[in-house]
Amino acid sequence: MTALTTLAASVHLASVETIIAAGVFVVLMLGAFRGDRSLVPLTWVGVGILALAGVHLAIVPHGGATGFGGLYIGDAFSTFLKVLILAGAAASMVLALPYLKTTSTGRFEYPVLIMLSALGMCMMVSANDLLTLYVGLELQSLAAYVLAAFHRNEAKSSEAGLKYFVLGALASGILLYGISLVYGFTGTTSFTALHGIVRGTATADIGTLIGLVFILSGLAFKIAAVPFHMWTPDVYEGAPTPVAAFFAGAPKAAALGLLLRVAIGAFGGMTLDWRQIVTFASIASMLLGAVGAIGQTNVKRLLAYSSINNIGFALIGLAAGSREGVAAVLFYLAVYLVMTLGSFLAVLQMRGPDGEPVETLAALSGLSRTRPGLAAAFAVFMFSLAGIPPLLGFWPKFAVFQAAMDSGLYVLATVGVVASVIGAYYYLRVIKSVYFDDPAPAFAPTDSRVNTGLLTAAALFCSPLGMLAITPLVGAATRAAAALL
Amino acid sequence: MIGLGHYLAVAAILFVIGVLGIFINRKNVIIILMSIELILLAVNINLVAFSSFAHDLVGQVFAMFVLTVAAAEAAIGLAILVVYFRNRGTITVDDINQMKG
Amino acid sequence: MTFPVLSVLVLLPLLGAAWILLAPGGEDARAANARVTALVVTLLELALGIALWLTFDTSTAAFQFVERIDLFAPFLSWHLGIDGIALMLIMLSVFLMPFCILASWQSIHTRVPEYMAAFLLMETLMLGVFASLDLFLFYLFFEGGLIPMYLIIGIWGGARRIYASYKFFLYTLLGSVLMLLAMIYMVSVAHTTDIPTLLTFDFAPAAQPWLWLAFFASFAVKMPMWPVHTWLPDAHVEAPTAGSVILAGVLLKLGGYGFVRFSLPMFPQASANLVWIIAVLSVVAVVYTSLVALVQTDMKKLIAYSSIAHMAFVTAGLFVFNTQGIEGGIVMMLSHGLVSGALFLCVGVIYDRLHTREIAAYGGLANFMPRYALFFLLFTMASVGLPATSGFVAEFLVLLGSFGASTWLSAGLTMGIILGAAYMLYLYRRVVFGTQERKEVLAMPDLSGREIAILLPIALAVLWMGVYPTSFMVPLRAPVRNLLARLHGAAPRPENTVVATAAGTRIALSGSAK
Amino acid sequence: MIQLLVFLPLVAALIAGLGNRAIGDVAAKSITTGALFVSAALAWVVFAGTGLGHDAAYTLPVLDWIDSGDLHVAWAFKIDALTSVMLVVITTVSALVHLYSWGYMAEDPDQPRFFAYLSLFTFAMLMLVTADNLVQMFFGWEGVGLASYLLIGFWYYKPSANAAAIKAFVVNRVGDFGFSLGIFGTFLVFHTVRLDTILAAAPGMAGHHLSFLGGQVDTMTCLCLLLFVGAMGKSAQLGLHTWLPDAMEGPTPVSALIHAATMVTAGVFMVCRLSPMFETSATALAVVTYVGAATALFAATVACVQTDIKRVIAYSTCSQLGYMFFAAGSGAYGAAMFHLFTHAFFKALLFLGAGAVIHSMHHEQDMRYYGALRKPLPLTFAAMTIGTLSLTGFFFTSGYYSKDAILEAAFARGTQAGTVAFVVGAFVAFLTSFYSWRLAFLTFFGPPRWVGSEHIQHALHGHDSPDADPAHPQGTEGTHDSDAEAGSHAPVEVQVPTGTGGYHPHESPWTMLLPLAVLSVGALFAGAVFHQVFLGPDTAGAFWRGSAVVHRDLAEATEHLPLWVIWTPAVAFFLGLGLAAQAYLRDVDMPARFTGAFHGLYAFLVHKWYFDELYGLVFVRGAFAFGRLFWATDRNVIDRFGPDGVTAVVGDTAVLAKRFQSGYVYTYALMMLVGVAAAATWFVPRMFS
Amino acid sequence: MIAALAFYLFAGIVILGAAMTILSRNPVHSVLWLILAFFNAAGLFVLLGAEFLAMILVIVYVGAVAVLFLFVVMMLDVDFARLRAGFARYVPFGVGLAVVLLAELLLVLSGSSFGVSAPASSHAPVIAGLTNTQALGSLIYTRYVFVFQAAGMVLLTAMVGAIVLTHRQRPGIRRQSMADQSRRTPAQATSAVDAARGEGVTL
Repeated sequence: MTALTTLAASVHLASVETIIAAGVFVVLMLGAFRGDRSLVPLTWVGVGILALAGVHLAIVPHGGATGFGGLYIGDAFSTFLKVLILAGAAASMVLALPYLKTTSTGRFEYPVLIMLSALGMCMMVSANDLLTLYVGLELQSLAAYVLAAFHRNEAKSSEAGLKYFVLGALASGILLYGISLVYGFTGTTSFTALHGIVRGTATADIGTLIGLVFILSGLAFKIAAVPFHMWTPDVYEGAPTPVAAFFAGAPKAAALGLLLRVAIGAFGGMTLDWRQIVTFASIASMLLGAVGAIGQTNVKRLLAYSSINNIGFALIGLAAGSREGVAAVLFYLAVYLVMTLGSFLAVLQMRGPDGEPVETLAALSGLSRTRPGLAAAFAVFMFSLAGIPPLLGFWPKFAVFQAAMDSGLYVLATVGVVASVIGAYYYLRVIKSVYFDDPAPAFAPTDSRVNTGLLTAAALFCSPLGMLAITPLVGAATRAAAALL
Repeated sequence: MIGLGHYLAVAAILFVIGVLGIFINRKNVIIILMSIELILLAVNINLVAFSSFAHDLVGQVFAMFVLTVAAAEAAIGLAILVVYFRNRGTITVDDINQMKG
Repeated sequence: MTFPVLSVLVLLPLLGAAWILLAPGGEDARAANARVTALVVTLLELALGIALWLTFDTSTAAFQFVERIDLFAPFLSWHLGIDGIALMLIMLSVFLMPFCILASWQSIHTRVPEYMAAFLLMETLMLGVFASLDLFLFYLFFEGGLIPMYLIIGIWGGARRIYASYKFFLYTLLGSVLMLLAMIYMVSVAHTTDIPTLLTFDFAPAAQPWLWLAFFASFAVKMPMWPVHTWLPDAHVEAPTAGSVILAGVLLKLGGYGFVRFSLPMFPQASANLVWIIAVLSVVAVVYTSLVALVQTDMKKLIAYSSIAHMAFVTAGLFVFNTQGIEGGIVMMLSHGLVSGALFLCVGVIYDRLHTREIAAYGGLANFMPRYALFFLLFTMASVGLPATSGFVAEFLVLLGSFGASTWLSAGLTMGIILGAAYMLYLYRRVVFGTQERKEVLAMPDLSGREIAILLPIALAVLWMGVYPTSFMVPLRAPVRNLLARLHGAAPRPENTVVATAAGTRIALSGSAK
Repeated sequence: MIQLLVFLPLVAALIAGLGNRAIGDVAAKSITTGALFVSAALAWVVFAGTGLGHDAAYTLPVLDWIDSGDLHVAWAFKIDALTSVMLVVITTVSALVHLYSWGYMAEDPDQPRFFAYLSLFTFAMLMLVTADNLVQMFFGWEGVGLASYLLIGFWYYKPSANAAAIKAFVVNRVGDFGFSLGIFGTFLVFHTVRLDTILAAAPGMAGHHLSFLGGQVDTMTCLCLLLFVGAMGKSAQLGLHTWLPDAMEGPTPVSALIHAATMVTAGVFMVCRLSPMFETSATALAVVTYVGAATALFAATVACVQTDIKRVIAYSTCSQLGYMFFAAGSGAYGAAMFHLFTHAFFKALLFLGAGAVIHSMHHEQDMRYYGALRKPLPLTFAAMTIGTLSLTGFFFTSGYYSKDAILEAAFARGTQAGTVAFVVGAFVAFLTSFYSWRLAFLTFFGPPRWVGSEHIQHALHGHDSPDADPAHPQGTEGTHDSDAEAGSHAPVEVQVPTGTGGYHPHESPWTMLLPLAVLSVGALFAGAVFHQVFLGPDTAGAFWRGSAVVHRDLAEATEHLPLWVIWTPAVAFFLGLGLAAQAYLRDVDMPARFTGAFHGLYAFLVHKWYFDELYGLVFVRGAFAFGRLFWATDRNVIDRFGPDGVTAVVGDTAVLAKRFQSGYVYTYALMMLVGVAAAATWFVPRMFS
Repeated sequence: MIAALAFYLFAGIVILGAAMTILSRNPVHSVLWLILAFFNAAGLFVLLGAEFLAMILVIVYVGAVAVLFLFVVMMLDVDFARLRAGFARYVPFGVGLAVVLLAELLLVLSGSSFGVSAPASSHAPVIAGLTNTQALGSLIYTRYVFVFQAAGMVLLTAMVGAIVLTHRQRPGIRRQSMADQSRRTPAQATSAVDAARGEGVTL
């Protein structure tokens, strides 16, 4: 009886995952019987399920309660990230519809796989044990590999899937090896226990440290931090655009959340050690992301480098290792999610006369003449990603720099701002194409009210108006950070 | 007597071989997939060894899940490989660079 | 609650811009609407500015018309307020804006609504900079100004506009992000973003040089000081006329304003210790850029280089740590704002007619454009600092102040005055004097009513400031006194110390006086 | 009254200038000329009161100007004897020049502008002399510079005029460099720019030291010398004189007004005005003396070989200014001012006379193409002769009194500088006599040589009707190009063909002759009338009343000089006259023989001691060379290693990064391995610690 | 002693198999080497007392995964002749790096104290009297039920993924439709033909 009560409590704690898992079956069954024609209703069913799970977020305890024998934790931190994940996943499902319809990829498995991935991500951010972490991560990744190759008649798409898979599996291997070392050297896989053990030791045990290095490397792959970033441009370019949008958003949030959980939650006692790695990865990501983007002619590749670049900035907050730093990272993630989804939404609007996707930067030339609204949206997203005030994208950068300065990481912060200038260069290139150049042939008009609405909402959010969201967002991020630290 | 270190050494060697296997050959993607299996095997040996010497079953539980996931991974990997092959008619590693730069 | 005049001042152009962008109608109707709206808004702003000036209390250094809403406490408040220095710079901005709009009335015919909206946005941001009393609010406005200017140069600029716009954007961005870090540090130490509080906060002497240098990076680029000046000639040359006017007239002043508002009062020790950087760079800039200006073949480039030289006077003046220098520096900002703005407008006038900025293409304008020649002459003379023009008052005060600080500085800057006369007169000679044979040049009509309406008020202002600068200097007195009090004790030892004799007359004695 | 006196020309200038073609030539001319005559009348009233009468000196504040910290500058008029002398000179000459210009500029299409400039100049000059503080003096200083610039460049379509105008402005700026530094130093030392306070406090500062450009220097010497640099610029003293001859590109009335009577004497005025300051520094006075003497000598030597009538007079002016300076340097401020006063009359007279000749000769300025003009131009000849007599110091003319006073004062001073100045001055007096008479003989005597003149030919064949000219402004004045200097390189004293070419010069209209008459009176009698007032040992103190330092002992010493000193100027006069008569009336081949024999010396003089060449090389070419160098530096150094360089590096890195992103899975995997291994290696040393 | 011998035997073959897996030119051989390695790894597991995992390894890996590999290798029908031999340019560097990494790992593993001496932190100690299989089973279905379910989702993902990627609707293929089969009536399937005797019918 007691066991059942405990189990029931745990299931209640994990009701988000439960709902999504159940939802997966619902959609899968409906899809299996109704076929691909019902993609649109199924997508909305999936969105509804994610929304339902989101509603449950408000109901389930998030005061730091653990469940399933300590494998699972529901706290403000996981809740914050789950909101991002669910929103990102839901948006990725919706924004894909026009694309799926026009590119013969309109199959009902798309929402299913997104939901499975979301399920994995939710597990990741709620992980309180290396095992949960691993399985969640794999669940997310496997779905993602499939999604990358989703456009199976397209060579680029399958190449993206293949690259993503091979390297992802290697990363998993590295991660697992690290896990095994940590397990061996500490005797436990539980974060709670690890936290106690690591804090207890005066100087970090070298074995644990090497294990941590491997774990961080594995996770760095998921967030595409340099030098584990190289898959990103290829996969973003090859994967169907909505999938790339999905990759750039929710999984980044989940993986970075996981990284925070591991680095600060479990290995908070070793901050001084892993800070060096994170600092390096941060600097390298910022610089390489910026530099790599400069020569790009494909908008999706450019956005891939942009995501590398942005992760570098987010890592500054992690390197700070403080509560402010964590809050800054979470704030960064929230804003970044909107910016990147918005950017991809804008890219999805780029369609040739026959509705086929167009991805070259050159096609954006003179967009401000042919599609002023879309051009303005591009400008907002680019300036925002570049972190130019007063656009919203400035504030998360500001927050991570502030955290770094508070932690005394002056050099890192300085390198960061310099990198932000280099980064601004390629964002300006996009704006230059859009505003300064002579018009290229106009894109086919959009036929999706929903996407237009989403795009407008994202642009408004990233505009200075979005500053209204700062207070609640930062508040929530700070509470979430407090749960971790 | 054979100690924990011996098993770990074997696992470490296997791990490195697996990693090497990923970038040492330019021939066949399938070999890369097999290398991944080797890496996972190394991990499993580690986990089981630790588990056994610590008299703690968590490692073995972990290893079991790793096996499970690895199986799923292999399935998906092969599926992607098949799709790729259908598109390109080749699985030569050297040819997989349509996207670069 | 009193009337939030500063908020209205800052936000009104934004509303105007929104209306311009959202207004319905065909292309021509929207363009017409944009022009009229922009003009009305900028004139309203001017009226508001005048009202502000008239009601301003010049007897105190305290910030006035203060408004405060804690938007995103603790790191950003909508906190506005002005002192005399800010007031005068606001006046400069609102004064120049209508002329920018008028100057673009006909010369801009593509994407008029966007253009006018960009200018109004620009105005909001500029005024915001001067009116901000919150550190990060200031930064927001300061940095935000890059966006409209980038678009203005990039969309409506000349042939190399892309290069120029990039250079402008990235150069200034690099400077300001370093300042941002310093600001973050300051806030983390002082626990406030409130500028009035920070003005009296004593930062650790060890941290001051770094903070000072970070701010310097931003303001030096913005000014621009040698050797980080190279973006300016490019930006000026490529920008449309009104863009150049705003760039030279107001945007460059942001750097000077920053020095007065931040560097000097917040880091007095560092300012005193690092003043040699400013002095050396200023002197080099004056001589160097003046010589470069001498050999220019492009009118705008020449004036751009002269701007750099003049802004070097500003920096030199602000950092001599005496009343004349600082007031002179500020007056120089005002004067240069008017004069260089007017000079760019003058260039614009003939550019609109002939569509070239090559000096060699002109000549002999005095013969068939006498009114133009007169205005151009006046502004040229103001630029070279002829007494009774605003330029003289500014240069004189700066040089006078600098003499006490360092005779080397003073002598170096005075060299610039000589060269200034040379290149400006050389320009004037080549454009206005001489003979003209080419038909298309000879066909150029003299100033139109609209153009006179643009240039005349500026000319009057230049003369007013030259003959009776007291009107403009009265508001500066209290803030400058306050600033000097703040700097007291930190100021570097002047080259010549001054002591009072027993007789009560104050005379100067050197260290080796008997 | 003073306000009216000073501002009337400004108002007139504004009306004429802004009204320009709208109000028409006659209105503009009438307004400006009328205003000037009113001003002149007022000036004589002031002179009668404050100078000759016994009205106290006073200061009349008008408006606050610059008020910053302890700096208080106001627009104010300081009226004392010194000022009143200057007021008289300025307004009188200016009024006459205005009148003269009615005739001289009658054919010019831009008359309103010309008169506006003239009046504007007068206003600035009045502001200069009435300044009660150094800054206002500087205002006037620069204001006259501007007017001078505008007037020299009045014929803006002439490249030479433009070049001369810029040169005048820029060289004056160099002088102002010193002046302004002097003002700054003065303010630093005295904490005020008000003349009264400064002059009162100046003696107390003697012996103090000041740090200037890294060295400790005597305060007053430093300040005086800096201020004197300003005076050198404005008064065309050696080193900063190069603009004055070129300024002859301007219309001749301008030369008379600005470059003879008023503006160029501003430096002398300044030194006299600041005489209490200069008195505190013997070094400064010595420098002033030497510079003055050197200038006098230099200019006189060059004047001997010039062929352009206006340039001869210009160098003469330069030379006379040297006199004034060494007078001032000798402490004889009264003598300096007196020479200034008389010089204004006879030099203006000479210029206007020359203008009349030029006018008659259809803008031919080269004396070689003159000759025999005394017959067709008797009145002009008379006026010019009077001017020449006065300039050369013929007995009892104005110049006689003032020049004698200067030479005597220099000798009486007894210092080394004074003695040198006396010797030089005496020699220069000889040269003055020579070149002045040379001018007179070449112009008015000998056979007519008009046929060789292009201007005359032009007038005879090209444009018979002078009325046709305005449409084509080129014809208004000579095309002598100061840049080309073509005439100077060929032997100047070549024989040109003689003959009238059928040309008939006419005497000028009354508007031109009337001023000549008035000035002739001044040139003849001003010295006799006023020399006792200005210079007398007993009367001078009462006249100047402290507005300039008067050394009573010096004045008395001049009464008791050796006889040879007193007779020296007269001897010099006759020697010069005799030589000129010999060379240009009797033995007309002598100049050619002379130039052949002393070719080096001749070339040196013709090239004006090579100052222009030197400056052109060092400053003009130097500035342009450095300008180009720095401009290239902007692009090739600053941009290349700055923004463009960074961009290029970033771009190259981008290319590298792009290439490294090879697309191959194994590259990516290797990179990951590198990452892991590097991180692990980073921590491995930890094991051994 | 025997245990030691067995260890070295198994370990040696595992390493050999692994090495040959990545070095064989023929992918089929590679798979076979891999299978060998797995078998011997299972042997190591047995030595470590993890019998259940050893069995799983053999059954799942050798029985399913490795065979799947073999199947795919055969199915893709890769033209082996076309596969270029040789290594990438920077393989020496890569190998060097790998060796360094290996050395570091061995260094770390040999010199440190393991957390095995901290049984207090153990969540799942080995319980005396239970077989390995029983012990694992009792853990998986209780404490690790959440992960167990999640693993199920992973497998589901793999299934969905594999299907969505590789399953093709071939136009020429007839599929069984049970509903159609059930609905089929004799009238549809048969027709009564009045056949003339000795002449047959033409259908």
